[in-house]
Amino acid sequence: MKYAFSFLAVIALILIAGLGSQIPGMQYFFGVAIPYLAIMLFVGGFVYRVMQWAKSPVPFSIPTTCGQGASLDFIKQDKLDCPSKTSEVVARMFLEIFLFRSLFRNTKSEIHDGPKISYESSKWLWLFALLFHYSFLLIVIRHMRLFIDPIPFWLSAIEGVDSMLQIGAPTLYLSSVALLGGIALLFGRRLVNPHVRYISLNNDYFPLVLIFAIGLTGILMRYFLRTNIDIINIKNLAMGLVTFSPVITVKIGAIFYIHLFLVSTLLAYFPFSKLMHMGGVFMSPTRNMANDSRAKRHINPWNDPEIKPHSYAGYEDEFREFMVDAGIPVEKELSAAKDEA
Amino acid sequence: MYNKGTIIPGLIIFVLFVTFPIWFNGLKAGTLPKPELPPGGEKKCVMPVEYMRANHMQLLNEWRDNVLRDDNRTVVTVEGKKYRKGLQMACMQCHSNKEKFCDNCHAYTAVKPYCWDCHLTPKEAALKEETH
Amino acid sequence: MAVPKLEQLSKSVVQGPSLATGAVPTKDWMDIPAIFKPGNYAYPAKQEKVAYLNSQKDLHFPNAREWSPEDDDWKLPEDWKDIILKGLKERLDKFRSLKIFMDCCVRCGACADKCHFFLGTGDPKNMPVLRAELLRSVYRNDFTLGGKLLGAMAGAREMTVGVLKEWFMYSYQCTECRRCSVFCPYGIDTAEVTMMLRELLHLVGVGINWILEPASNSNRTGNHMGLQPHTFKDNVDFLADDVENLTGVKINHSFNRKGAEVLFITPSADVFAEPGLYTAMGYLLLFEHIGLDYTWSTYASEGGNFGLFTNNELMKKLNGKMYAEAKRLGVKYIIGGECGHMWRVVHQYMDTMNGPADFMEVPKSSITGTTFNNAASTKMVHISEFTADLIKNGKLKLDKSRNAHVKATFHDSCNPARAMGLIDEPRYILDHVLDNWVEMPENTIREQTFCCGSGTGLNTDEIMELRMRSGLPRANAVKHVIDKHDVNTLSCVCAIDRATLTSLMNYWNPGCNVCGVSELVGNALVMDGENRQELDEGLRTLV
Amino acid sequence: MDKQRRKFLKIAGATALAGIGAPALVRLTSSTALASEHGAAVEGHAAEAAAHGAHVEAVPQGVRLGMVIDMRKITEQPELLDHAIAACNNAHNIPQFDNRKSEIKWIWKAPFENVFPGESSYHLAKKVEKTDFAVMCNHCDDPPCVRACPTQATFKVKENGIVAMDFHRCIGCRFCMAACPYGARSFNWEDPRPYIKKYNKDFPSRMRGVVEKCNFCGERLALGQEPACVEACKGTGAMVFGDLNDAKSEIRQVLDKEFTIQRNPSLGTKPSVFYIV
Amino acid sequence: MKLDEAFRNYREKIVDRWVEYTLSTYKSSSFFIKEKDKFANPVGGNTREALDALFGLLAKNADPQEFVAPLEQIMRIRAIQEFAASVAVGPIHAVKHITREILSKDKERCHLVQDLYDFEFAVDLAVLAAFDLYMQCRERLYQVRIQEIKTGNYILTDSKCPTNLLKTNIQESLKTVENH
Repeated sequence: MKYAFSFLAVIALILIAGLGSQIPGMQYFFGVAIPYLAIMLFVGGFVYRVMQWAKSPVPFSIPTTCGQGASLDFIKQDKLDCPSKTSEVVARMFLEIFLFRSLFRNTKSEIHDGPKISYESSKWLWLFALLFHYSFLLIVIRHMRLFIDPIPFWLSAIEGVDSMLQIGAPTLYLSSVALLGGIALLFGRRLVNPHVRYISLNNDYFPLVLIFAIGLTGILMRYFLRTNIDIINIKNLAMGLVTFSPVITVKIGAIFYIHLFLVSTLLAYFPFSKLMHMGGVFMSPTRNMANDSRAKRHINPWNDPEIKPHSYAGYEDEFREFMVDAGIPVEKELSAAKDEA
Repeated sequence: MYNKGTIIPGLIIFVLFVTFPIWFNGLKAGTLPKPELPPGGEKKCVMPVEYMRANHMQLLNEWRDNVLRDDNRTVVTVEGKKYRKGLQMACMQCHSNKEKFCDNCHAYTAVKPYCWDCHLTPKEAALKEETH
Repeated sequence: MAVPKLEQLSKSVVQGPSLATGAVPTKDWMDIPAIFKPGNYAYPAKQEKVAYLNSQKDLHFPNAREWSPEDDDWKLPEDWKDIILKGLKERLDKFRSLKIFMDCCVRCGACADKCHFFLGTGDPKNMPVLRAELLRSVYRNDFTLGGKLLGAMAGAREMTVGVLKEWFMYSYQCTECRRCSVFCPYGIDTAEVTMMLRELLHLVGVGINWILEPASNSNRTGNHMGLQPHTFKDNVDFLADDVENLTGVKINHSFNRKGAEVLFITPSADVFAEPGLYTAMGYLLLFEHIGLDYTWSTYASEGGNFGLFTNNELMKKLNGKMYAEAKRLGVKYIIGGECGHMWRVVHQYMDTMNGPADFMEVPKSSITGTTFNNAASTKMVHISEFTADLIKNGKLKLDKSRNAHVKATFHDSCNPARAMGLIDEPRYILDHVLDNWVEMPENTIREQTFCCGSGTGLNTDEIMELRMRSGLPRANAVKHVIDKHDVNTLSCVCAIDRATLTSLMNYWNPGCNVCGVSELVGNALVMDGENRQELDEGLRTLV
Repeated sequence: MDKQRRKFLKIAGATALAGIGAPALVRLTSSTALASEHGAAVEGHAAEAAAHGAHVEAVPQGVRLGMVIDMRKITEQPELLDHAIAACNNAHNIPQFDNRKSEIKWIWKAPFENVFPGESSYHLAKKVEKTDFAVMCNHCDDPPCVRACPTQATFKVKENGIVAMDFHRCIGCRFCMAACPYGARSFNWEDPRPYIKKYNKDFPSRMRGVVEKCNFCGERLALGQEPACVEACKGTGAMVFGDLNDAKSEIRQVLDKEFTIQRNPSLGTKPSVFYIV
Repeated sequence: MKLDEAFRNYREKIVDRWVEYTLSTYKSSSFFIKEKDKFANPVGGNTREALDALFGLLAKNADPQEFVAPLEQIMRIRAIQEFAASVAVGPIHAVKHITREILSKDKERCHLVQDLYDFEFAVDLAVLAAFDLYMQCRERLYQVRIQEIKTGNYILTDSKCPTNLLKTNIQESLKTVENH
């Protein structure tokens, strides 16, 4: 029961923060020390991991071509799926990163009487993934309101759009609903779909459960467990953190520390887990290279020029007699070769 | 390290994005907003201060439903003074300066309540009373 | 009451419990060992072949020995584990792709049902994601912080002989066709993973004969078949004679001729094995038709490159002959015949490994005047590009009715489709040499094409069942167009396809021929001064 | 009973035209029968009608607020209606637009043939023809707008039968406007604030994109006051407001005494506003 | 003719169970069962198609000759998968048990179970035919192997020393190719 372990782990984290933050003096630990540590691990770890990747070269040009490449004038190139210029690569990567194009590619065929085949797309995974990632991004951006002052126009605009439906007070964020919905579906898929369940590891369930718990604690804090949740105090702490002058002067509800601790865990966990796909998606050589390897020479830094083919001279030496017999031109005539020998 | 030309700028953009609050604020934490207390000198609100700080929006919502939907328009009494439930009719009676009382904190936390789309601040209300 | 009886029905009384478990495996995949039985593995490489390769300069094929996958003891070198882990470290440092693919997979499952091996066998370890996990679990254990700290919790596991055996089993149940990569949101390419697995296995002397023997042949004689120069020449001469018999046209071809404009290289299977040799006859007719100044080479007589299926060094060494020969003969550019993995090497690796080819000129067709800018650096043009250009410029006299016996469909070979983007050129040619031809279902062609099931050196007969299983998705799609459109010919641009699809069709869809696109071109060409016999089966007609 | 039959035929024709099937016809006619029964009761058969009505629907319970507009009084003093409208505008911060499209109407004036399109206006009494009728939301007992509202922004107050609106919830879909057969609802096409002449600081304004209508002065009733329009006509009896279910109320006295008509009763919405013509 | 009607009514249910049972002999059975796209799931798709057709034939007591087409569709697949012959053929039997079970659960029709003799006999014939087809497929597979050797592919691996081969083996095998 791999997913059960993830639940236990997250419950343990919640207990640690919930109880720990109530011990006098520990607020500073949970409110300041842990977040600092987490963000340092996140940024440092992320940069470190990307640098580690960058240390290895891309020896060969190996784009996966998903359409017709650039060739003759009258053959139409599929510029997005088989890019040959940097601009086309950028377009391909953009669609890949922002619209998850590869996941969108799934098609299913159905045979009808006739027999006729029709195609429909099977795009649930794509939809859930898109929903989840975009709401996550929106939520991260939205939280910036707690970290910056004065708040720029665009941030208020995002906030406004996200709470467009004006449901309840404080207003319900659409992104919160989308995040929990998306994550529940991604999680449910891992449980219900037998082959996805079979390939899933602990480290697939854990981030899902963790992010779900983060969303849930956030919602609880915003709408339900409001005791000692005064956003002014919370922003004061957040602003203190980003201006390196953290202060905790007032009592803040335990739910806030739980939320913060879970976020810190996620940040610290991020660079050392599969969540690094956030950086990796930019660096995948099968996607971020132009299919121009015949038009432009790609350089492999560790290419060993000393590796030479079995030489023609050696080949001719071995088979000269037969070659001459068969009338195949040779570099050295039989007699000359013999003379040399 | 290979592909420095794209990876390093990429990482810089990433770090700038993550540390956005730090350089945006320029290490200035800004001043903590302090809502102005009622100019009329009232000391007591319908609920304790701590509760109001955290829950005023929920209280207003509750009132709204009481008044509009449940036909429960009971009057609130604070220190002997009676108020009809309602933003304009109760809250703004004491906290008559919306800019200094409400907006102060709301602007600080990017909360844009849609109350004022319809409800009139005392200032607005006064504006068109005079012209008449 | 009825259920237990039904369960008994699915158990073999004679052989004991079969692989058919009757359910999704309840055990975790890490706990299911790979079991080798006759028919599910390709024979290990012969000792002398490994020793020969190891004796070559720059090559490293240690631990040549007699061994069998069925034995418990694979006679691995004592420090095999160190060798593997060191090899893995070295490759992580050499290939960014490997690092990224090890780190980024989120196990979303998008690839799971895209692999023809999985679709044909139902073995979960044939899901691309799990195939990669076989390596990833070891990588996590020894190269990541999470794996070191949390072990199995983080999906890590110790490198053991059992894991090694699993690697052998599943890296040779992958044809590096890249179909999974198309659907992966990060473009994770199982082909890259499989290549690394195979490289690592070679470090401890674990390889299969069907790859290493052709590779050593190729190194020595220039081609997989081990054909020596005169034999190779004889074969081509035979084909030229056949062409003359059939069409009355004398073919002028030459070998190792210095000063020719073009060097022509094609997989040796085309000049030797059926049905590839009809394709070769097609080449001969085509070049004769346009009067191309070209030469064959006996030294670089192999387009294919089994080095791709072993390791980088061997791939480079084998490939080097193409440029070496082009330079020696002083040709202006190279034309390459129809082949899948050959073109993967030529397109994505050759210039990088053995270039720059500055002793040649940017390919420019002397017949049409077209400059092939897409091959400006590599200086090697695909025969389909070359032919399509000829057709476009009206340089070929074609009579579609000569292909009246053919009702074709087109199989996109994995490498041209997914590693090169050569998809529409062959179709353009087919449009001009056939009256009509049909496409197979949309999710089985172009970049979504299903592999023949026997690529990457797996077309050996000891694993025939396995090949039939993995080829089922392809054969199934062919069957659909056979039933619906009476298709009788499966055309392709790949020599391995021509060999393996023939067997595949023989089993699944008897009566369906396999041919190269150039064979169909050869069929349709109206030659000057021809004295053509009644060829109701085109170049295949027996006279 | 000639009159009743005529009505029945008319409805049958209307429903046939509308293509509504038989069951709907039965339902509609039975409820109209009730409405005409009401009319009959006004004609002086009160006891009989009450007994009759009890068969058709449950005995009315609780408070149901309604209004009688005595057009005879308004014809005599047309300025009464202007006062009533002005009072309403002031009380509810209703904007005054110049163009008709943007117009916001809670209580407004309309000619007889528009108010009672079902009645014949052939050879109408000259005084009726020339008088503007006071029109407002009918606060129907069975309001179609409430059924149409997807967010329950429009709802029926259980305690007093007012068809009320919660502007906070209105999403501006305008389904209610389509549903209301009396055109009693207005949509804020523009921001109303610049067009409000004078603010009532105890009442909110509305924002762009919200539908609004007469609320029977729910906020004034809570303070024990009469609706603004009724107050504006105080002492004239032009507008009488009260509980339709209270037999002793002033409005019932008027209804029992006078012949009244309702707007388009055949639709079965059971309006709460009655007219003495 | 009541049995006919029962077959018609229960066809979908019986075939579903039968397909499910047949596919459950695979490791990733759930994928094979769930995925309905015939091209994305050839094993499941063909099994479903063939069993449905076969059931139609069995139920109407068709000429056993007609069993061949659908049976071949299945046996061709199962013959090359890692099944013992008995397991490869076994699921064809299963329809007997499934039909009995489903009919006996229906109170109104449980008496029909006694009339199943003809149907079950037809199933037995189908199983026997399946054995034949299984063997034919295996035979075919060996033919394919031999064919491959004949076409010359084996030279890739079974050449010994190229120089030795030169004069003897290759020339001989060349001739076989030419003759072929």
